[in-house]
Amino acid sequence: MADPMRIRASMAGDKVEVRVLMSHEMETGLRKDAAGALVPPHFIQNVTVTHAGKTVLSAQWGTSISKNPFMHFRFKGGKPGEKVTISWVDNKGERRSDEAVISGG
Amino acid sequence: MSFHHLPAAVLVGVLAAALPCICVAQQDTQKEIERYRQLLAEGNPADLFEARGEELWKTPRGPKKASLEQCDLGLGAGVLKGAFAQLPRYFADTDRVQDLESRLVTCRVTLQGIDPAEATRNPFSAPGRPSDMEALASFVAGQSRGMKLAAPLRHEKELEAFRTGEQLFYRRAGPHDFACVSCHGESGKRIRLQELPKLTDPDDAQKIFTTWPAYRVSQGSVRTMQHRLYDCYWQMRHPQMDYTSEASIALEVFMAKYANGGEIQAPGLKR
Amino acid sequence: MDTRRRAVLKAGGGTGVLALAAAAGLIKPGEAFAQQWNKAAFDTKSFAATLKALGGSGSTESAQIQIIAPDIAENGAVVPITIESAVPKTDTIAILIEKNPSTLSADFEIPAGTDPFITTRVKMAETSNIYALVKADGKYFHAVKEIKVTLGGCGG
Amino acid sequence: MKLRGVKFVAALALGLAGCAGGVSDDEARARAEQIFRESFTHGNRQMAAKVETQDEVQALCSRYRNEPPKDVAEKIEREQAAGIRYPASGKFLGDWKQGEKIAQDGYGMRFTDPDTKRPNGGGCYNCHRIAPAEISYGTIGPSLYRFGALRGAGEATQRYAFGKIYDSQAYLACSHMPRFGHNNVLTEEQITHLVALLLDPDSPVNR
Repeated sequence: MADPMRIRASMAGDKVEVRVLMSHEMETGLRKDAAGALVPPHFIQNVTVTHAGKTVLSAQWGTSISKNPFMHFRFKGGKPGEKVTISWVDNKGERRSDEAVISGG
Repeated sequence: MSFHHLPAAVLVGVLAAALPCICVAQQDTQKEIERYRQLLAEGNPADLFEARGEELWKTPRGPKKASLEQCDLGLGAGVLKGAFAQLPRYFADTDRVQDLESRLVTCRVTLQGIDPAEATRNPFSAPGRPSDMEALASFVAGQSRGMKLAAPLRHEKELEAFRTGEQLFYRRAGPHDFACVSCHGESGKRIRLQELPKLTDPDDAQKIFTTWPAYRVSQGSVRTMQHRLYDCYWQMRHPQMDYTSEASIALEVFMAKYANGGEIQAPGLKR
Repeated sequence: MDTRRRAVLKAGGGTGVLALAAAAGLIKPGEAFAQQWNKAAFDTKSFAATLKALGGSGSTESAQIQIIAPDIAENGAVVPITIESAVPKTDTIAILIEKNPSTLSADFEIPAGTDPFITTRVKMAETSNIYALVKADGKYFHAVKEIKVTLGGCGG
Repeated sequence: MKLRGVKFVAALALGLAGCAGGVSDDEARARAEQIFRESFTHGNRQMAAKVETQDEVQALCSRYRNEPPKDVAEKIEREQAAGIRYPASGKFLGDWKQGEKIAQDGYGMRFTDPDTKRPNGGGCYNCHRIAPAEISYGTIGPSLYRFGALRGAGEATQRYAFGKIYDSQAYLACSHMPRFGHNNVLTEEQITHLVALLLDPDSPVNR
C-alpha cells in the first residue's frame, strides 16, 4: 500500500490553504526498465478533496503529473480544528485516503 | 487581484512575469533556474521519505524484533536530536570512523539482528523498489535541521581519515583523468547549468554539504551522501564505489572539515 | 495486513503538524470516487483535439488567466506550474502540454467557494507550449506559455 | 602568475596539516592508495584495475594537485605532445553537424554504459559554451563560442584544435580536460568533427 500523504492545511485569512504531497510512482507506461522492457503505466487518475461532507476540489490526472505529486489550492468555509480529507485512486484501483486538521493562520 | 495568499517565491515569480518580456538572454538563464528552484521549494517530496523513515525507525524489525530507537549515533543510545550534526565520527565499539549510513547499518545489524549483506543490499532505490536507507537517512538528518554541522575531527582516526580523504580528493584516474577536484576545485563554475561547490572553500562547502541527503527531482527520490559519491565516481568513469566504503567515509570527513559550521538544511531539494 | 494496519495507525501519531493517516478501509462508500476518468480526453494529442474531447468547440485567449511557471525548467521530470483564473464563474482548469505524448495533463473541477487557483507539477518530454484551459459559464478560455526544458547535469 | 603567492601559502598550510595528521605525505598517499583499492571491490574487475593504477601523468598531477613545478610541467607537455597522432590524411576538418552531436553526448565508459557499439560522446557542453543555441552549458572550461571566427580557420589553428582535444596536457600540464585521443575516448574521425564544429565558417559557433 502506498505511504501516507503529507497534508498541511492552515488558515490564511478567511480561506483554508492546503498543500499536499502524495507518494506515488506516476509511471507513464513509456519508460523502459533495465532489461529494456516497457514498465506498465501506473498513475493516479482521480483526486478528491472533501471538507465537512462537501467536495472542495476534484481532479482527473493523466500520466504527466510528476512522481510524488504535489498540489496546492485554497477554499473558503473551513475553520481551525476541522478536517480536510484527500483521497486518490489510481489506474490499478489502488487507493489512499488521508486527513489533516486545519491549523490556525 | 490580491497576492497575499501566495508564498513569497510565487509572488516574486508573478512580479517577474509582469516585467516586459524579453527573450531569454544568457545571463537570465541562471535567474530562471533559480526561480524554478524557488517554485519547487514550496513542497519537498523528501517529507514523504522523512515520514517513512520515522516509521521504520520506530517499528520493531529483524530477527531480534527490535526498533532502531536505541541506536547510538554518537551522542549515546537513543539520542537522535543533533546526532547527524556530529557525523562522521569515530565509534569505539566498531573501532571505525562512520558516517550516518554506515552507522545505520551497524545499528540494523547489532540491534535488529539483520544480516550485514541484507542491511546493505538495496541502499539506492529504483522506481518501484524503495530503499529503507534513503528513508532512514532522511529522518535522522531531519532531526538535526537548523543545527550547525560540527563533525569532531579530533580522534586520531578521524584525523587519519581526513588525510586519506584529502589524498583521494586530488587523485586522478580513469580514461578521463578525473579527480574530485576536477569539478570541485573552483567556485562559481558549473557543469551544464548545475553550479559546482568548491569543496575546500568553507563558504561553498557549508552551503552544500549540509543539504544532503536531498530529494533529487531528476531521480525522483531522496539520494544520500553515499549516493552522491557513488554517482560522482560513476561520472568519473570509475567502477561502482562500495557502499559505506572506507574511501567514501574518508572523503566525507575531508568535506565535513570545510563544511563545519554550516547550518543543516537536510533533507534538501535538488535537480 | 498487520504491518499495514500498524503503519497506518502509527503515522497518525507521527510528526504531529502534518498528515494524519486513515486506513484505506475507512473511506466511506459513496465519497469514494463516483467520478469518471475521461479516457478519450487523456488520449488526445493536440490542443484542438483535447478541447473537443472535453466538450468545447472553440476557446478564446484570455489575459484573465495567469500561468506562473519558470521560463526554463532544469529538469523536465518536475516542472512547477501555478494557474490562476480571474474569469468569472471558472468551473474547471485544465493543463495541456502541447508536445507531450498525451496533451492533457490534468483537469481540475473548482466548486463554488474554492479559489480558481491551482499549483501542481508536471512532466515535460521536451521544450513546449503549455496551455491553461479554463471552462467558465459553459465557455472555454485559455492562456499559453512556453517552457524550455534543459539538460541540467552531465547528461546521457 | 598572481597565483604563485597563493600557492606558496597553500603549500605551507598543507605542510602544517601534514604535521597534524601525524604522517608524511608519502605515507598518507600509500595509505590512501590501499584504502582506494579496498573501496571498489564489487564492480567490474577490469575497470577497477584500470583506475587502481595511475599513469605517470595522473600520478604526477595528483601529487602536485594539478600545479606541477615548472620542470615537471614541461616534461609532461613535451611527452604528451610527442604522443599526438595527427591524421595521416592531413585532413583536420570533419563534419560540424556530427561534431555538435558528439559535443552534446555524454555517453560512454561509465559502468552503466555496456553498449560498446555505441560510440563515446565528448560531453563538451558539460564544461564549455559552444554553439549559442545550447543554453545549458558548463563553465569549467573557457567559452568556445566564435572560436573559429576569432582565431581564423587556418592550418595552424586546425592543428592546434585537433591536438588540444587529442591531448590537452600537451599544451597545459595537469589541465582538467580529458585527453580524448590519448586515452582512446574519441576516435581520430570524431575529433575532426569537433574541430569542424569549432572552426568551420558554416558551424553555428562562427555564424
